[in-house]
Amino acid sequence: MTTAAEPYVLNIGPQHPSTHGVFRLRVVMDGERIQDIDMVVGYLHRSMEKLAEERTYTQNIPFTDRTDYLAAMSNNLGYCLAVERLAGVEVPERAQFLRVIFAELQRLASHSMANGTFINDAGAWQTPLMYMFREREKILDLFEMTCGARLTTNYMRIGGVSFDPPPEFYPAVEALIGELPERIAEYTELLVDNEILIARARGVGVLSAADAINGSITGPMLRASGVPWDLRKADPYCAYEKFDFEIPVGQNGDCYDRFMVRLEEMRQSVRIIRQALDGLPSGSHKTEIPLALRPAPGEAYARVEGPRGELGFYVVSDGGPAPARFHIRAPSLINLSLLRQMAVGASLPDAIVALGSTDIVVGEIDR
Amino acid sequence: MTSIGIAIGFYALAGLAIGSSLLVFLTRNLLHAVIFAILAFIGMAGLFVTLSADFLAVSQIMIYAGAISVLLVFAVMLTPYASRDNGNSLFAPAGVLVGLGFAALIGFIATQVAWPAFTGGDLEAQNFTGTVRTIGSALLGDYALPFELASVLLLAALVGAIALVREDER
Amino acid sequence: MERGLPGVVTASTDEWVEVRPDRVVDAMRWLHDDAEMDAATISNMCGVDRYDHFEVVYHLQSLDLNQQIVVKVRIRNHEAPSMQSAYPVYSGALLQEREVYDLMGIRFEGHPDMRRMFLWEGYPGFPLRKDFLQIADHHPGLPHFPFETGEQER
Amino acid sequence: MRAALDPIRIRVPMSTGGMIASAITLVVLLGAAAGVGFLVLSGALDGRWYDFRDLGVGMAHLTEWLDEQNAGQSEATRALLGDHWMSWITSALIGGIGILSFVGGVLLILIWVERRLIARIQVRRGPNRLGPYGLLQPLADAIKLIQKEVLIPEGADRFLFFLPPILVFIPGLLVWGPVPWAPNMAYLDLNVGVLYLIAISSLATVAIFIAGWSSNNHYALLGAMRTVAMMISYEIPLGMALISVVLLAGSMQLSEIVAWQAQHYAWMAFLIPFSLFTFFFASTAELNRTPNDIAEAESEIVAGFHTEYSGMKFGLFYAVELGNAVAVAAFVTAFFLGGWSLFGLELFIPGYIIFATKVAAGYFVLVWLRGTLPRFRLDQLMAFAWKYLIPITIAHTTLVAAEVTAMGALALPGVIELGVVAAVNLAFTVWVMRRWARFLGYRPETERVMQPKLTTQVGGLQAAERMRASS
Repeated sequence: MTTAAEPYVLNIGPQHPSTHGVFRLRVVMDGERIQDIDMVVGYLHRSMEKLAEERTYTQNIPFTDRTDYLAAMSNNLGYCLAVERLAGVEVPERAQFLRVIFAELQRLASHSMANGTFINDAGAWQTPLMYMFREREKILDLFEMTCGARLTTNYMRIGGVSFDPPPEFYPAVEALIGELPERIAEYTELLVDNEILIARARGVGVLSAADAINGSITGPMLRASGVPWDLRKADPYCAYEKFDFEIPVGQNGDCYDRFMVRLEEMRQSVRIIRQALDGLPSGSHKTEIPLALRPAPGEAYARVEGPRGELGFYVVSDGGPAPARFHIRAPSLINLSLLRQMAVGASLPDAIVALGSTDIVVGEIDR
Repeated sequence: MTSIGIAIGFYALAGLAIGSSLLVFLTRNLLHAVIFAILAFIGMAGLFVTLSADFLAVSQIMIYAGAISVLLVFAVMLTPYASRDNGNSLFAPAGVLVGLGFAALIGFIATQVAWPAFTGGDLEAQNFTGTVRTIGSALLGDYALPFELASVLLLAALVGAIALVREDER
Repeated sequence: MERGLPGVVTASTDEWVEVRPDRVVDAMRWLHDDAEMDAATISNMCGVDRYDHFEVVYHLQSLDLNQQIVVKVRIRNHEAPSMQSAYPVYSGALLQEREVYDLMGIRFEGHPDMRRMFLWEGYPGFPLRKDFLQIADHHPGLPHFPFETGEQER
Repeated sequence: MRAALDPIRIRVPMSTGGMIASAITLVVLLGAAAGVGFLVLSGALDGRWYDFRDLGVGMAHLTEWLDEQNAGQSEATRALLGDHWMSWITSALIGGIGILSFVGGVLLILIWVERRLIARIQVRRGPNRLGPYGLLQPLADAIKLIQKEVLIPEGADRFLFFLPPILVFIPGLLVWGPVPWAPNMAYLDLNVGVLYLIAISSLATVAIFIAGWSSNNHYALLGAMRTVAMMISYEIPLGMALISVVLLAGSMQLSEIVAWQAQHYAWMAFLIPFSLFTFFFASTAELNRTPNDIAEAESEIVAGFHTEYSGMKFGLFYAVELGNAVAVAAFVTAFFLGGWSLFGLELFIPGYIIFATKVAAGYFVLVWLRGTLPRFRLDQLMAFAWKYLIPITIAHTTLVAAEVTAMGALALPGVIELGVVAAVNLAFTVWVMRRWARFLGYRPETERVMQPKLTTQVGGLQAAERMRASS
């Protein structure tokens, strides 16, 4: 004799503490076990790809801020790289280094946020999140110091960056990267050996290397699955080939590995920033480009290793002042391709932890 | 010390117990019935308090109002394909008959058994510190065998229930 | 570049190959399995409206060989475009193809879950098409720079 | 620059006036302490009505006086109402009002304390705008909650939806009855106090279940199911932990348990640390507090059983939860931390102040846990309760019973036998705790290396397999 419970539909979101935005999961559940999961997105869809077709290339940079609002610098950078590739613009070396510094600072900020919210989803009542906010806050202060904005920075320009950092920027960033290793050690102490976290995250949401590759998973999730793939090494842009850093690779592909990979990447980012600051060349921070930039008809795909994965920009020009097609390869969205594989058969808390470990940003999913 | 307070308490609690028992089968909603059943249990516990049977009163609350009521709620929730109300049932006449039979039986016992009263004299003079010690020594002394038999019976029921609901491993 | 599978390639340059829309799965599978190509993952896919036809661009990536393969599919039918889905080969195409369908209106045959994604079922039109919302004498795109005429382009 | 980036570290130095005021306060406090010490040592306080070390003494004087008044009443009145009705009603009223005002006041303060403490743990400031140090914040919250509309969701069972906030509040107050504040200061000093506590705390289960069920909300139902599962599971280890206490103290009366600890100068926490752990852990499960707050796991099921409650109904749930947390701290104090006793200091310091201090310490631990730990999963907690905690507590209870029997048989001097008991139980606890992680499925010896490996070579599947093979 068995007692069969009837499955029911649970709507997680659009307003839910752990969907990190307006994002909805329709979950068919049998008790606490998930039978089917379907995501409903589009609550934040602003049709940026269409809007971009009516703006000049430079006017489009602010749009890229507002896709992934936790990693605006990386988005700026990817877009500018695409347009530079399309129009054949050379970027001075100082600008390359500055771009690296800010992209890595952004990665630090974004990974802090990702790890903090992940642990929050695992149930720690906001404490790790607040700790990681503390560091993120300082990084945002640095952004504000340099370009006046904290979140939607709009800092990179086609051909360079918009401003040279002010003189007080350098001691501040020195102080920050001086104390960051200490801070990361603090997180390690607080979280890494926490048996509750291990019990919650190990073996949860496992993706094998083959599945992750086939499912177009990129970024820390792919690396956590054991694939040593990092665009900063594989397809170096800016000046990444000049820096010495390593790719952290997880072993089980579970949520815990994703957390650990992000933590290790923060350490590596500190290393890169240190090297970039030491080797920062003098010179111009920007190539002057014609305001009326009309690239020749053609197409360009440029990608950067964003905090969430491969952040690609596909820009097609028809010779006009605005891109004929502007497509963003959004890692947040594509990393969710295998959500069903991670969640079905798991229990609800596991699915929430798996979702938290994919580190989605709804602005980027919906664009 | 049969003061008026005890009398008031007895009638209030008896009224509570009887009234909620009536509501248990008068109300149409099964979960409402469970709530009233809990109230009846609490009334019974109160009656035990008026008899200075503190251990029994507390056990009544712990086991009936705390545990059995959850069991009832689960039974209501887990019964598939049953509407959650006290609908018409084929067994209503039979139920009435059985209920009346039980009432008659309990009435018979209550009136016919010569209840032995405690005749030991003043309790406080004998350093009587509550019913716990008395019941405990009775259960593990004179009545150890029935006590153990009851627990074995419950254990058998538990194992049987698990065996029934266990899914096939193959 | 595509000699292993005759009759599929319709055009090619150094940078990209173009395959027939009804043979996409074959082409993808060949690219995925061939040891020299080793296109392990779809890194990006995107639809482009070229006014008279659609182009779907796949950026395939080989991780072990670290090379990028660009596959284009040209769909001549502008009214009801459809092509084969790459989902049987790449599970990563699941959401990307849904996105292209939602915004560009290209149906992918063989996709398990072809629904609108960002917009709701029944939304009129596909926003990223160039003929979406054709207003009198307004043409899609930015014809000239704002300062070239001295007025704000609307 | 660093200070500007790090506002939380700014310290304002104390002003001269503040220093003088603190010095004066210190001197006054020291003088008062010396005066009290003199009074106590001279024996001028013992048992007098103004013996404020134990409000129960004054209360006894009052009831005595009232009984005298009662005896002076007419025969008819006494026949109708009894000999002690005045003292009974008066003591019931005073005690009830005392407990109510303590619980109410403590709730208002502890909301603030919890928020400030958590804020401190989280490098924030916490409420600091309303009133001095933000002390009026809970009051403002309460006013806001009272003003809010109480929504009843569509399809909810209105009668059952209305009941639970009241039903959980009643046991939330009743548990405060047997708390022994001082040697003679307990409102409801039942001789089945321990059982009473378990019975009362089990009453809330049904109320919570009804709350979740009647809301007509899946989150609420999930939360209710989780709560019921947890409460039923963890009541058993909780009861077992208390049985050890009862066995050692030889009484179920809370005041006697505390008196036993005071008399032997041995807190139960030293004698049976494992029971302390079990009681505390099971209590966090019953209280829905971290790490066992799965019943209202915010990131999973929003707010659990009270998702649909708004306004003051939510306020009642919230208040009961806080009140129960304080009550658990109080019972940890009474059962394990020696209650009002503090190794002789209770002669000088009022017992209820010692008690309240210990309660505050216990509550601080609860807040600390909440600010630090992530949350378990439901199946992990259930498996932990049924597979590990219950068998181990049964074994532990048997061990304690054997010790008590041996103590009774051997009749060694108290210090020696209690010392041996403490050592044996401590060894047991340490042995269990060292294997704790294994119960949760974490095996350090077979775990693969947790740190991610570092490489500079990029690659795909083949590289991944190479890396796996190299480990």
